[in-house]
Amino acid sequence: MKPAPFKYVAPSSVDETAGHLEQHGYDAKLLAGGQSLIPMMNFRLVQPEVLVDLNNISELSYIRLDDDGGVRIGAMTRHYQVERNPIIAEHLPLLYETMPHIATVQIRSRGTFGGSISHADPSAELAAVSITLDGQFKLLCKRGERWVKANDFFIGMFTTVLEADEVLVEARFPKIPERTGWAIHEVARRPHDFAMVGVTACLTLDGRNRVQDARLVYLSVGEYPVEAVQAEAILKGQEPSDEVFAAAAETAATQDTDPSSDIHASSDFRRHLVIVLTKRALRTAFERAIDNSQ
Amino acid sequence: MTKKYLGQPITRNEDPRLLTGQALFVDDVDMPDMLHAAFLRSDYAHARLKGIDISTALERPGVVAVYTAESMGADWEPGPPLVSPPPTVEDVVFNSRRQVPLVKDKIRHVGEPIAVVIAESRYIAEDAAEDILVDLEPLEAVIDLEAALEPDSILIHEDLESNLAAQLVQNKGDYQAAREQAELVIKKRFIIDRGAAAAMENRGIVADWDVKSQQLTVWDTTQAPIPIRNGLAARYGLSEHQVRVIAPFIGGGFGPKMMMFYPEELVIPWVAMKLGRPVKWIEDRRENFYATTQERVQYHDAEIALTREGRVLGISDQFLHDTGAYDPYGLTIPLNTQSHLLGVYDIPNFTSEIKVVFTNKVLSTPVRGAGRPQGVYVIERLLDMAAKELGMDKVEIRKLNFIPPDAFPYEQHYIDQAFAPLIFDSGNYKPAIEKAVELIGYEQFITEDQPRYRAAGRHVGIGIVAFPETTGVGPYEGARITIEPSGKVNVATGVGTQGQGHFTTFAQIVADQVGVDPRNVNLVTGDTAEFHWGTGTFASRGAVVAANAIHASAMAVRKKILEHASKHFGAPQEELEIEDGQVRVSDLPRMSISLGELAELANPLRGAVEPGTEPGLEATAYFGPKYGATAFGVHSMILEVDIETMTVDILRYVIVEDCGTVLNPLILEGQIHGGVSMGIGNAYYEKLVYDENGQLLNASLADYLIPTATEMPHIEIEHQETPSPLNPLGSKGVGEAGAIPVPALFAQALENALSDYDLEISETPLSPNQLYELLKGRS
Amino acid sequence: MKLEGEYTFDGPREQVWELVRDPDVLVTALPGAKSLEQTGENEYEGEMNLRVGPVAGVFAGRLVVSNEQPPESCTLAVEGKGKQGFVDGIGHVNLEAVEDNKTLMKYEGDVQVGGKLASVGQRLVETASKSIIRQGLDTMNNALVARLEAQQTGEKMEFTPPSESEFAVSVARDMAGEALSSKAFKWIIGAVVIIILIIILVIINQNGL
Amino acid sequence: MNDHVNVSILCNGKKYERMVEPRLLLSDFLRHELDLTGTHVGCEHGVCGACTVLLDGLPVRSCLMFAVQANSHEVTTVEGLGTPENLHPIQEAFWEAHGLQCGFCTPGFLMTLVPFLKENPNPTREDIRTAISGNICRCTGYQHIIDAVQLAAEKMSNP
Repeated sequence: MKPAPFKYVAPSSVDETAGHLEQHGYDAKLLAGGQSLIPMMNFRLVQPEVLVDLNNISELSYIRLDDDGGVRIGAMTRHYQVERNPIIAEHLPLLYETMPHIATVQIRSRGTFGGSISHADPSAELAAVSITLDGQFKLLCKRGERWVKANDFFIGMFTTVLEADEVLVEARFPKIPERTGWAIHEVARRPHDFAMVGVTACLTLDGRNRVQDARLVYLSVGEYPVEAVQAEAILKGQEPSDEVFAAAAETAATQDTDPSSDIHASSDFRRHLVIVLTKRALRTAFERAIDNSQ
Repeated sequence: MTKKYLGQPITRNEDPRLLTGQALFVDDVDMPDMLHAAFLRSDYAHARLKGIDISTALERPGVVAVYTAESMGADWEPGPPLVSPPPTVEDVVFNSRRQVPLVKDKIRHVGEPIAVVIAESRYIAEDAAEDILVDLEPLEAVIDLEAALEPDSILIHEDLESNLAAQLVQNKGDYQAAREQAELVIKKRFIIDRGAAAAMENRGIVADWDVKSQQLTVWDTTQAPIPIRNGLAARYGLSEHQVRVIAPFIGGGFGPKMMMFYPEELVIPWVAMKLGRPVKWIEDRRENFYATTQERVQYHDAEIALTREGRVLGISDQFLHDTGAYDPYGLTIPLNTQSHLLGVYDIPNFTSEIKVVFTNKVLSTPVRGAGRPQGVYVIERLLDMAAKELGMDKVEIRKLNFIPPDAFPYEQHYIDQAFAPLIFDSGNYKPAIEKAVELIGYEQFITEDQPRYRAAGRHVGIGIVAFPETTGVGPYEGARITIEPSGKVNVATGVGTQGQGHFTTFAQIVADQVGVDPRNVNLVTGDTAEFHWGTGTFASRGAVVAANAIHASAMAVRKKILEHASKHFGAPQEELEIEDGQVRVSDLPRMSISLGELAELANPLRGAVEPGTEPGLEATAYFGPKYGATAFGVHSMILEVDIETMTVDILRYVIVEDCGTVLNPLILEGQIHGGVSMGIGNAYYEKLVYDENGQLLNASLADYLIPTATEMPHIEIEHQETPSPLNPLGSKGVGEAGAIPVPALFAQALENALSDYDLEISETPLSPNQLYELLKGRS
Repeated sequence: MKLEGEYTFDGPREQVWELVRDPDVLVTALPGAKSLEQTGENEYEGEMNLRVGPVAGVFAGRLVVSNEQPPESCTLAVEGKGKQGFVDGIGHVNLEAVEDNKTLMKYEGDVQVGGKLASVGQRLVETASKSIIRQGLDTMNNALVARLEAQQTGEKMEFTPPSESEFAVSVARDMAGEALSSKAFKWIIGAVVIIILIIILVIINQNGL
Repeated sequence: MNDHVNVSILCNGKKYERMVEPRLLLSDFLRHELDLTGTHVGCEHGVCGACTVLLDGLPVRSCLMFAVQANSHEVTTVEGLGTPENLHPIQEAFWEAHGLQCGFCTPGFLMTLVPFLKENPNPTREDIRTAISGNICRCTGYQHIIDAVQLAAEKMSNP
């Protein structure tokens, strides 16, 4: 299990990186934290011609709070940094609560925010959370830069709107509305494994404690993080109750998601878990929303 | 005999080296000019090999050689059979088909080695392995055990009439008669699936052929260095003294490292001799899933016959055993299963048929437990089902059927895996189960806790099972003990060590006999240049066979010490005492001599040594038990199931263990903990998934789920000591004990937790998905 | 592994089957196809340099088309072989005219994946297959639409194919172009099967990055 | 493709410089280039944790990094912890609590625990279970390891 040979470049700036990508296109592969890429290379499943190592680009590692209460995370910010960051703890509690769910401590030492997003694994927590929190990603290349909503970013398994010459440089999350509660619930064979099913939820209440806005985004039930739009519709405007939550859960499992089977969980079992976890997540989110309304 | 150190929780002599990264493992061996090997392995489970094109691979810079079966010429030969058919049983079918060094004509399992690349680095060797083109004709794979025996099944070994590898029937009493008198008969099918040993260290071999001295030196991650040495010598026409096999520190064995010979064990030394350069091959984790042996697949059709009172009259069990593509281990595993099918119970009538089946899967050889967990699973599950039918308590039905203490040695009247009559040497089961019942609070759980949990909507259940472990089988082990002029004590023995603490327990035994601190006892194991008689570390025999050999030679050295000292002081032996490395005449403190000085006196440079005496303070002795020592234990657990997510949490785990004399409680408990963790894997996490084409679908530690600290409960252990009458130390093996009862226990506790759903579990390992399927539509 | 599903094309059945005829298109319709030759009446062999996500590999592919019943159905047998493993697949494709000029495609297949692909890529095999098939068919449908409109307006229509998946991109590119053919159509289904195994390569149960 | 690159790292306080292939894994670099064989390789896909080392003080899997990425960084391996004569408190605790059997996974556990105990001077058994869940041990069932970590915590809080 040794990787095949490759040409190695380690640019020290984003601009230099864009240059390499422009030159090599699909022959080049970006190396961020490498915690998913390097295992694939060790298995020789991935054999890039050129490896562009982003780890020397210090300008991409930061967590900033904007005046409007939004939060920016540099693409090369590592999981352990997000996990321990007070800005995240205060302003993006859902993300803060999510971090320990990601793999193991050794992986979190190296893995990066941008790397996980760009890899677009349907089981990755950060991809789902980014949609739940209305995130946007800044993509950059020699041709210029563009912002893409997390919701539009993922288009297939391991497939995103990133063009061959583009690199994701920053994620931005808007301020979370008042009276909002959140939750992440997962079921994995072992806590640090990929979840068989996971859900990240946000619930925003109006003045009369009715659901003003709801977000339900799932892991491991589709080609990419799946937002349960129809289930959200059922929740909106409703007075939160176990009945409403159950109805939403049912819809999420039958209308919004189409999970596949693997050796750990059948499609049927996954649908079941979607129902279970949706109810649990909505309850947690609701309680927190109430607390945050005090 | 004084027992100053034996039985004490002494910390291990070997640890400081292991803790600081200074212990030598095979992959740490580095030699000038060393080459590296990578094997090309089959992607197909069953195929005809029609051609191999190695030309491109040979052109790659850094590649030294590429070998195929053809290149090996006359040296190409299947591995030797490890076990012959049992001579004492009639009508035995036994078709011995052994693994080959490199595939010549037919591929029989995924991962079977087709060619080996030798290069300047492992990286280059792997590059070149990808250059090799293989032309093969895929054949339908034989996976299911029953389908494999259908008359129209495609044959894995075409010279045979069927895929039947072996068949054997054993009887005790008259089961049919018992069945006719029985008031209750329950028939069930049980399915046990595959698991891997998955030692943290993968296998590895470094071989070096020294042309000048004509010496072959092999570092091998084996549990059996001496047989490997003798086998290599025989295979390659060398004298046994031209071959030195070293099993240094081994990163876990658990059985598969006992297998002989792995293809790589035949090929790498051959290549080293051919090229006259040292060659290293280190198995990687993916290879470990295809190239290292596995175990446990059996289908059982079992029947239990009882009286209304719950007395078991007889057991019948026809079972299929999956040996994989070859059967070097013959009937060892299924015979072990048969030996445990009657558990710790006095069951007069028994009939059992074994059918060993070839399949297009990785070879099956003993993995920690070695057939025992399957046998225990069947008998304990049958008892649970019977208890349910009869409305009996699970503890009561077991107590009622235990072999009584006065019945030992208890003859089972059929043979064990060593082809010797199966005899349980000693045991005392009732106090063990009563202790366990008390420790876990069985009564209180049933009467108070469980109803309370139920009321709170929680699904919490309890389980309790008993099991025997046949251990410490022959043939023999030996040891040589030398007291050096420095006063240091040197011990050499043949068994390899894979973490069982031999460096320490063996030192404790010697320390007591020759009156030194265990820290001053230096043990050399697993180096055939140091000691070359013995078989290996397997079947939980180290603490029985090797330990008693060490004890015997320690006694012999003690005798020499006393003889020399008594001559030296002119005092009778009875008046001498050995302590702290000194021999003293009691009550005369001034009359004292150190063992070192005595050793020098015993090996004079001038003068005469009396006829009939041997020089030095050294002795070699051997020990071979009459038959195995049978350990036993009772495990009990309380677990909680989340019936929505199917996650299971083990709240308590209690063990009452009896493995005879305890040599070192610290090490003993460590052995049990490790066994239980593998057992928990076999119950709910670890399952090798083969698809219908013989593809292994989870050949990585990401998909093959070994329990980590978050899955393991805290284990409470209580010891009971029923010494074995068969050896002076009274010890019994324990290496595999922990793993044996867990799947049966887990199933019982799960059924108990979900009693409102009236589940019946007859399969292991389970998974959340399977549990979901079982629960679906029940309420 | 069993694969089955339905897909609705926004065009009449004849047009869809039309979309499917000339073997030469394959070289361009398949991502990085290096060579492709017709080795028998309904038999094609080619070498493809496939890339999906981070994964790339050279795969020798063979496709056999049988029971062809224009414009309704055919059977496709595909073999792909590369360093990382192999895949053998057989698939049945059925086209059915449905209301407002649309065409319902039903496909079902059985795919056998072997080697590294099978052993370490298990976690998301099925999802990967679905993903690839959907992307491939979406792309074709976009192409179909573009083409239909091109026929009406006489000028070529632009459409944005999914990015990154070079498969989708290049297929789309060629579909939008003039040379559209039935074999291309079949090859895409065939390619889907081959690409499944490429995609599988991507998948290893590892978190982070 | 195979142009060698310069790797100069500070390992266990000692400076090393080597020219290596970019594809050389850090684990192989430490073991075979620097002959620091205490770091063990168990899976090479980032699951078993045996190859855990400290990179600038953080626990990382040395099989999931290329040696070149450690260039001008600081690496600590088990050899940098203590010697048989002078064990690190965590090593002492593992010895006393019998926290190892075959010892193959042990260096990975030790290197994971060094930073953990810095951050968590007196962890609960549950904390410890989570902290070591990225390290697989096949021998001990983890119980004596957890005992050892608690013992180490005591040793380190009142040395």
